[in-house]
Amino acid sequence: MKMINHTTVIKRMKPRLIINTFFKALFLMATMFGLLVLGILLYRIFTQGIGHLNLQFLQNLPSRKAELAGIKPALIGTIWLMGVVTPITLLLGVGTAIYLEEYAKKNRFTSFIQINISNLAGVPSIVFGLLGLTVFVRALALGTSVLAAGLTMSLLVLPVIIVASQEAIKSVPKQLREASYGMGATKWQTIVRVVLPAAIPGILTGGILALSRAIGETAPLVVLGLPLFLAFLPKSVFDMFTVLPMQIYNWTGRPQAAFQELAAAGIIVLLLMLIIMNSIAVLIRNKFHKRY
Amino acid sequence: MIQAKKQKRSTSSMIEKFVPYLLLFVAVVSVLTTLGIVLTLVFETFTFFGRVSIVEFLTSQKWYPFSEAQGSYGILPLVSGTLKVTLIAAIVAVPIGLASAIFLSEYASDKTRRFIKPILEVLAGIPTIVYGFFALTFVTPMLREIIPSLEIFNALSPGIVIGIMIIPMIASLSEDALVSVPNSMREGALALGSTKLEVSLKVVLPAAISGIMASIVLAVSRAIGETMIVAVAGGSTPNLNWDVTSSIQTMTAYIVQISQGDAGYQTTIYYSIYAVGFTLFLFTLVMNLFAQYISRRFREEY
Amino acid sequence: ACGASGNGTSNGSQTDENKTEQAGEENKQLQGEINIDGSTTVYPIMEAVVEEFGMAQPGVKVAVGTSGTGGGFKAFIGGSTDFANASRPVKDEEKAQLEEKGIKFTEFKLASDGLSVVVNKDNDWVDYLTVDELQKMWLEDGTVKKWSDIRPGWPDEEIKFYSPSTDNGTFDYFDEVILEKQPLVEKATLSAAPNVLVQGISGDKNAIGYFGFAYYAENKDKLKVVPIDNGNGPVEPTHESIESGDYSPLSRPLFTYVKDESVKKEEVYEFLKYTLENAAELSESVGYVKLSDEDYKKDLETLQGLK
Amino acid sequence: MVQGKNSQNETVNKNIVYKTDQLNLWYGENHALKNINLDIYENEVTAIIGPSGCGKSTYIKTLNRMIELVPIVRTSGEISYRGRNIFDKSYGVEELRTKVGMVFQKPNPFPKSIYENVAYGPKIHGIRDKKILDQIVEESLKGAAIWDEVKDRLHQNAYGLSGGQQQRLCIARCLAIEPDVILMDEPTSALDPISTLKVEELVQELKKEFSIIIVTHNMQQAARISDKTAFFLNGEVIEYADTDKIFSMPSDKRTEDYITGRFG
Amino acid sequence: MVQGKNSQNETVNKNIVYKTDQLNLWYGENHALKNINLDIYENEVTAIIGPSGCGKSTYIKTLNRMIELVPIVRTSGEISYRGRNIFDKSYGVEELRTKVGMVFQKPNPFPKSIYENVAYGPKIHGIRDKKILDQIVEESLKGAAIWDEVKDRLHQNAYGLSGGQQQRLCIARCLAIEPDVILMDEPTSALDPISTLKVEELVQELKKEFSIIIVTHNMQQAARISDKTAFFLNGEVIEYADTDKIFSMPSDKRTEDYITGRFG
Ligand SMILES: Nc1ncnc2c1ncn2[C@@H]1O[C@H](COP(=O)(O)OP(=O)(O)OP(=O)(O)O)[C@@H](O)[C@H]1O
Ligand SMILES: Nc1ncnc2c1ncn2[C@@H]1O[C@H](COP(=O)(O)OP(=O)(O)OP(=O)(O)O)[C@@H](O)[C@H]1O
Ligand SMILES: [Mg+2]
Ligand SMILES: [Mg+2]
Ligand SMILES: O=P([O-])([O-])[O-]
Repeated sequence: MKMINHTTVIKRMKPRLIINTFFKALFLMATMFGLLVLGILLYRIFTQGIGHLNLQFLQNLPSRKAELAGIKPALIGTIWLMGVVTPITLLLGVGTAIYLEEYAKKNRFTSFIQINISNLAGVPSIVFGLLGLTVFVRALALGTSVLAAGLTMSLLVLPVIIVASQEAIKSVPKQLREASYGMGATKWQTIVRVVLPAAIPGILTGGILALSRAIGETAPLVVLGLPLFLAFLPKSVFDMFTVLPMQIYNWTGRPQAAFQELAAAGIIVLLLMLIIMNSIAVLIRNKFHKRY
Repeated sequence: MIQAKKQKRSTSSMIEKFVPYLLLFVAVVSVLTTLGIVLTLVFETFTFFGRVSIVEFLTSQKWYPFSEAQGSYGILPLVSGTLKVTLIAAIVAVPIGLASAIFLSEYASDKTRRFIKPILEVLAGIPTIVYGFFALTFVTPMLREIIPSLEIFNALSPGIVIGIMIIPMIASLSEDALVSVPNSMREGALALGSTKLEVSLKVVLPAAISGIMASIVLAVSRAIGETMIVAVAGGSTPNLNWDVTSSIQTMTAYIVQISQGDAGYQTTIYYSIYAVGFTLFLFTLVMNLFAQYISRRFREEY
Repeated sequence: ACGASGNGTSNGSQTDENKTEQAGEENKQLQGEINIDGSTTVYPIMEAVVEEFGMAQPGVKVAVGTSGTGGGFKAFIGGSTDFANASRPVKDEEKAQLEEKGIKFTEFKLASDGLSVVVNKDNDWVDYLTVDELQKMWLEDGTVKKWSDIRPGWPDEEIKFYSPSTDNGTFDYFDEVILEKQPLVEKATLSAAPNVLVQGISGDKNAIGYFGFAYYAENKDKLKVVPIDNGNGPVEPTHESIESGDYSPLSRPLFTYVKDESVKKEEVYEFLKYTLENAAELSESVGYVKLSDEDYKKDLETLQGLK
Repeated sequence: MVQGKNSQNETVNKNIVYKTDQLNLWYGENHALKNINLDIYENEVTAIIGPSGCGKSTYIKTLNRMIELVPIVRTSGEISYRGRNIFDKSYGVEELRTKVGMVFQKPNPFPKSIYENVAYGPKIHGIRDKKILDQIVEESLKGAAIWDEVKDRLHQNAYGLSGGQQQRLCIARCLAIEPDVILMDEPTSALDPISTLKVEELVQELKKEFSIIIVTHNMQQAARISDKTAFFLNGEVIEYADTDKIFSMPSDKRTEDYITGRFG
Repeated sequence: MVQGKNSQNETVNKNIVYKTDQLNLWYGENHALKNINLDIYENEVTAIIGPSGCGKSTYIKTLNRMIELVPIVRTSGEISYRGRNIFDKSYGVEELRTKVGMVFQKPNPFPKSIYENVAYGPKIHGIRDKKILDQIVEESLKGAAIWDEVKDRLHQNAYGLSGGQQQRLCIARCLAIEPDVILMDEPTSALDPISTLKVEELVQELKKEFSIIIVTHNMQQAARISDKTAFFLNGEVIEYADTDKIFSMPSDKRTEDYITGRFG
């Protein structure tokens, strides 16, 4: 059978190779597009905001006069929010992960929890805002306090840290557990002394990712009804507060160029915080890089 | 020395018994959260439907909740706003995301991939308010240079920016799916004289299709729920049409608008945000379940 | 004792007297929380007051919301706020609800505003609008409105409406005075945030909208204000025309309502006192028109009575 | 003091540590151990040999009930340790495992310091006193013939050690809980010849104080270090006797075939 | 028509398909092929044998330049296919690979229908005509002796086939591009004995039309099906000759040791 003419096949080779090269270039360009946009975005924000970025900006309260305005309450508020979200998510997230990985039997209920977690991860943040508004702000009468917002945000980022912790716990080798059991350790002792220490880097990385998400979110806080103008610092978790994204949102809404620049400066501060947090995550990952 | 100590374990056995229940309780929090969301939404939505007929909600073509006396509550204009933005986002993100995924998994060297992928993922980590700002102050003015009739608030600009935001989701998850296609498949195709492009498009891509589809569905679900970008750059005019140059309102942006001021507690408007939130929740839930279904049901057989 | 302070016309003398008077209190740093919500029109004044007050009393935490006049009253009725700012007087039904809840309150006038109708900077055809034209424009009648429908010779292009939201006092005021309580065009973009309206109008050549004068004053470079003809020729809202009352019918007073019970708290009392003492200067500084000194003096006396 | 049924040896005077009686074990449907009867004696090294998959690891893991970590496992029959049935409800696994130490095929130190690795066992069993801990760590490391190599770096991470050192550290870790029996599942299969030798010597040393059960793939090793040898095949004990006897004149044809390398 | 240097056979009249000349190959620092000289003849089955890691796969993958998928590979020397150096810049790999088909150790059908698997090659090479495609698919499947087993389920997924059928499908897929040479890297090592037999028969059949180079671990297989055999060791060709000769009187001691199973 000679149905394939090899000379035509070879003649057709050239256009096929050209198409290949063309698409390779196209794919490369598509990849570069994302990087380019990222570059433009950062460049725009930095050139717009850098002029306002000074110590005074960090130390001042917000003001109706752009040149006096600062982000202190927002910055402090963000730190307060982190202070509430971190322990809650770590406790709930790691606890859930330990339960699912170490204790839960493989049954329907367990897989239900698992499916539930992945669905929860896909629920829009604004819906969490509605939950927070109804349950924490109204029903529990916490108002627009640090606590109400912190609880809402904790639930929002819970799936992130659960999944990361599960992965981390899963990756602890079986032999380490066996060694511990072999010495007469109980399950809980094994978990606390062997599994968790070995899983810590993964858990912390997940925690930082979750926290980054929490401090960048705006929508749920808008729904909770955080006040627009706030010129004081919270003293306890029951106080009202504002956070960086809210302050940025507030300034974005003002038409004057000076406030747009303030918004950009606020964004720089927010991005710097995120970069620092993510660098810490990378450092942790590298420092604890799997030794077993 | 140890034998003596070996006896005292009553407290530790208490812990052993107690801990699993405690952890179970903690694990149930995530279920309670879902339950809380569903109950909250259902409850208040129910009140809403006590005042506004569900038929009107689903079929009326007008969303004008501001008049307590003769308001009009048809969700379709808000849905159309959401769909417009989502569609534009998908049109931007799917081709670029897929092309990036193919480039990273099939063409790029290991070093390039390890360098580019994390940078690309930074795009997904930028707070959405930043994108909103970017859409309003950069993308919209730029688009207006090209399309003079573009309104200051429109569907196009936030759509494009959301698209950019979800590129890394598609690129990263699809790349994972492509990379997990065994090399033997590529070798088989290359040994037949295929070019790299033919291998990628005709063999690897189809083999990874379920992972890719799942990544797209997830990204689209994310676009549907995106809030700040549309709230800042999309406007607040619910419209039932396919015009992308004029001001729109999405379901999420509506909730933000009302939350910012118009929601008098226990007015119909107040309850309407729950009805809209519930609709939004259903949309994304269906998408998420769908994504899980395709990635499980159509798991590759190699 | 407070009454004496009202004599000075200039702000300088006021503060001078305050100093001597409050010598004891000045040093005493107050603590506490004050919750304010309501009118976006009043917001610029309040923002200024809070900022200045915050410097003198950093221990007092003042949060200001901008839910609009209606939203502010709802929160006020709900009991969660101490003040409700308003760009219209309290409505009867709101009064009834407050009574029902047993909330006693007092009204204070802060300044006068000229509700400003604005168009895009590039709009070169609108020179002025009569009240009738305004009404024709903004009334919902089922048709698509074009500029050429309003006055022949104007462009054959659709008008884009930007209006405060139904929870805003500004909307109520406009609705009452111009539309005589009939429904407003449904195609309008409604937003409770005046800044969104400013952004919208400044980005849209065919746009028209309205809001408190302060927001126009703040964005003069982006917007064009429309003189209004109420039968006596076109009048532009300016400091003088608002003060003199020539800018009619869109001149209106701005209020804040305080919960009587709250005034018993020292920090609220001091805050309100500070507000009244400085309202003249601060409202002028954001673009509104101050009331007469008599008015402020009367207000301060009323406050004294509440203590 | 009872003569093991399968055991054809003459040492009748030694104490029995483990008595396995009609033990059967299933992984789900897979019948992995069939009717095992085996007596293990005090202060001896008992080697378990057999081809891959014959059930050696399964058996040795049953002795300290580590096998229960596999959820699908079912057993029947009885194993008594020092006269008490280990499957007894009242017998806590933790208690059993503190008396029966285990060393695994791949060295599996914890990702902690050398010191912490050895101190782990005593600590979980409630010893807090720093002095006592120091003492236990030193004794155990000495007992595992690794003290001299690590005494200057006790607080460095255990993963800095070589494979052979890691394995001896694991043995030290096991010694630190002062067990009665030590189970070893192919402890040298991941080690180089020199490290293997060191561990073999150590085993000879340890049997003075402990009873040792060792699984090995390496016939020579079994011959070198063990007192008794059990030959497993397809989940059954084919032959169990003094090591000398097994290697010089096995009574079963299959044992002979395996030992001479005809299969496995 | 040239006598291969290493080849000690008498068939001088056959055409040379592949001529390997002083080929060296490195994976980074690892010198995996050392000075290979080897001539492959037309319409013969050439077997390549040798212990694991000796470079068999590396060599066969070099013949169609699949080796270039490993980025760290460097080569020196020359391989000419039908008189043309395949390392030539102007020689497109795609062109080479359409003439030189390859069958892999593990069957690797595409996750498509049986039909699509076979039609894949012709399609990418520009054949669109449904009729011709049908014909090619049928011929190829017949050529790979699998037509009868799959003719009723051409449009079902290839992963429904057994391992042996999948491997023959891969051979059919390779035949569909009508190659000149077929390279096979342990094509039967993942198959059961019966499937192996079928593939072996097929190879015998195919050599009438194609030149076949086959890597195998299985000495018996090499003896059964090949005309010539090359014995690789540590990246070198130790001996290359007629299969009969290699298996009856190898001239190198190492070849003999390997063939008789003394190592490997
Ligand atoms: N976790 C498990 N789940 C199911 N079956 C298992 C499990 N572990 C072992 N088996 C099965 O039990 C049988 C005995 O396995 P075991 O590990 O005891 O063999 P072994 O003699 O230790 O082999 P090797 O020398 O390879 O370590 C085998 O058939 C094995 O497949
Ligand atoms: N991708 C690779 N990267 C680095 N080294 C490799 C790679 N593939 C093979 N090698 C090395 O090259 C040498 C030859 O390997 P090759 O796979 O050719 O052996 P083989 O004879 O095919 O062995 P087997 O019979 O096990 O398939 C080995 O030392 C191997 O470790
Ligand atoms: Mg084993
Ligand atoms: Mg090979
Ligand atoms: O915000 P308002 O002043 O219009 O109520």
